[in-house]
Amino acid sequence: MKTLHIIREKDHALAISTARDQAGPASAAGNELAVLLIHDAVLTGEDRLGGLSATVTVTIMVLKDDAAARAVESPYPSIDYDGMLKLVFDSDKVICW
Amino acid sequence: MKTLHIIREKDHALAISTARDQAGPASAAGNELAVLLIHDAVLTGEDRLGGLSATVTVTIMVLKDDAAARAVESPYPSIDYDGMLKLVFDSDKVICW
Amino acid sequence: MSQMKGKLGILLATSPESENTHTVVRLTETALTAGVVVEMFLMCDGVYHLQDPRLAELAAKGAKVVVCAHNAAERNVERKDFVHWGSQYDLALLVNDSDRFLSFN
Amino acid sequence: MSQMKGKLGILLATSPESENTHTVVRLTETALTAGVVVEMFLMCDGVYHLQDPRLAELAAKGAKVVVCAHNAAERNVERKDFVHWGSQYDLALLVNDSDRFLSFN
Amino acid sequence: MTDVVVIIPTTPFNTLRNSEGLRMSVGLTLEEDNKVTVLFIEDGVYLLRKTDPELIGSGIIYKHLDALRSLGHRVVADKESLDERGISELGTEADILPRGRIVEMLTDADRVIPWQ
Amino acid sequence: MTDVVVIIPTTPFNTLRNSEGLRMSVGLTLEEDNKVTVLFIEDGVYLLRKTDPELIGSGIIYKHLDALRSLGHRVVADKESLDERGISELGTEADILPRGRIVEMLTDADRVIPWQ
Repeated sequence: MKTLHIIREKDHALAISTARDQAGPASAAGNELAVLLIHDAVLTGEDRLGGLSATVTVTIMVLKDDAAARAVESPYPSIDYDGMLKLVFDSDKVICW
Repeated sequence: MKTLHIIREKDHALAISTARDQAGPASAAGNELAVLLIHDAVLTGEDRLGGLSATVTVTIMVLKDDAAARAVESPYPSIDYDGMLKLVFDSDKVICW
Repeated sequence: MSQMKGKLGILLATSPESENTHTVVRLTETALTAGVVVEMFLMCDGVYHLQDPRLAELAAKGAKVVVCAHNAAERNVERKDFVHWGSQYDLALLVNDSDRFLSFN
Repeated sequence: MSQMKGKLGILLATSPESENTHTVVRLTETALTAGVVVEMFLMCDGVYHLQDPRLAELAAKGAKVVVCAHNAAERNVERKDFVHWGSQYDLALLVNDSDRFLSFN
Repeated sequence: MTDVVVIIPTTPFNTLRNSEGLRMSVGLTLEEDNKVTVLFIEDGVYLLRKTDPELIGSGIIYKHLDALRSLGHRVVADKESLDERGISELGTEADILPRGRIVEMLTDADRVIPWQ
Repeated sequence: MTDVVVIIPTTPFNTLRNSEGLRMSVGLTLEEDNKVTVLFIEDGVYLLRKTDPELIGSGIIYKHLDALRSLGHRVVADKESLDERGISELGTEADILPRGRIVEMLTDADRVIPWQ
């Protein structure tokens, strides 16, 4: 099962901690996790997202325009709206924080 | 000179740190500082406001209805809208955060 | 982009001042182009989008736009032709029958 | 309350969804009763107060209500009789000539 | 059955939105196939105290929660959030769950609507 | 002379409000007796990078700042906020001041408008 977290605010503590907990050792093997940073969430520091790697596969991405508008050269791969739509439908569950 | 800080949000870091800095040893003797907590700021913890006492006189108050609506029994004295209006005009400067 | 199937549900509960509007507009346009059915529900300050030309354009392109009539009425926002004058029941159905559901609030 | 003198300036830049509205209404009523002159400036989502009966009541009680016409126009908010259809110049004057100025945004 | 969780994470009354989010939650039960849970977490737990929103012209809270429960839906509070804020007495009923169970609930839900 | 400080403390573009706050700041200069300072602090300093709001349909930033400066008013950034965020290169001009000076500025101002 693949869960997508779309995060809109910088350093969104509850969203990040939820994703981190879901990525933790208690989660079922084979689960996949994706995080898409949009809006001011593209400014979220790498240190905040650091815990997001564990027993499940985690992919972190940013929405291209939203990062570029903020002069953010993100360490994460960027996708456009086509990619965002595809990601939403490729995931089994989506939470838009 | 008396400065009034009206704070609307819980744990408003910038408002509290500004008031704390103004209350610090660098401030001119005789200065007075008042803090009025309204809206969800009535939930601000005492520990957060703890640093607000130094070389100047600091008075912390809450707006009565706003605290009561939230079931907050504040350690600070409460005032009503008459008191708030009077406080605003008794202060030389007001910042409504 | 290749054609996709399914229905995307969107909740928009913020005023046009929010960046949510831009994202919802762009994502909806992308979805409609790809063949995805889009239905969005406006509530709270989101009902002010009845006065925003961008939402009228999305409706013209094929998105179904439903508004919480209660929230619109209490804000004295006028009814517009491009929206369905609905209720929270419509949101309850949308949450249930959409394939993916995104909340912007 | 004993009579007071002076002019209170208020900036209201949030929609009626905010608790700011309640506070501004109560404080303005209190000020008017005490003999204080109140002038408020509505901008950003604050212009949606033109559709809110509480602001019309404050104006009826003697508060001067000025709106940023630019923000109202871009939100397609209709002009109302109880407000002065103004500009940021009015805010510049109010910030300068009020005795106390409170921002609610 | 569609399992819907509405998350209420913000302070009580700076806007009317928390009341609106609860009105929405009640509305979500109108589709009988929806099973609704309202989750109070972080500063959202302050809403579970014996509040009196009428005092400040704000929207109702308790009636919505009563309606949800009486319709067989669920009101949940995060224990960690309550403890951190020293809240031991609630003005309304809620199932108090540890964070681990909350995360499971969010993982299992078909729809999650974070409100703010 | 009325000394007015407008504080911009929030992240750049989640709403159109930062652009509006700067439009307001320029507007405040229309009364010649007002001396206007715009203070970027906390997450507000992100706005001083080489942003491109048009990409996301957001409001202009730089033009307002250029107007303020050309009219003889002031754009200030809090050094502590810049340092904490690792921002060393600005896309526009600003006087970078230590926090102590910022606090003095706020204490001395006749009017402070915290924007958000």
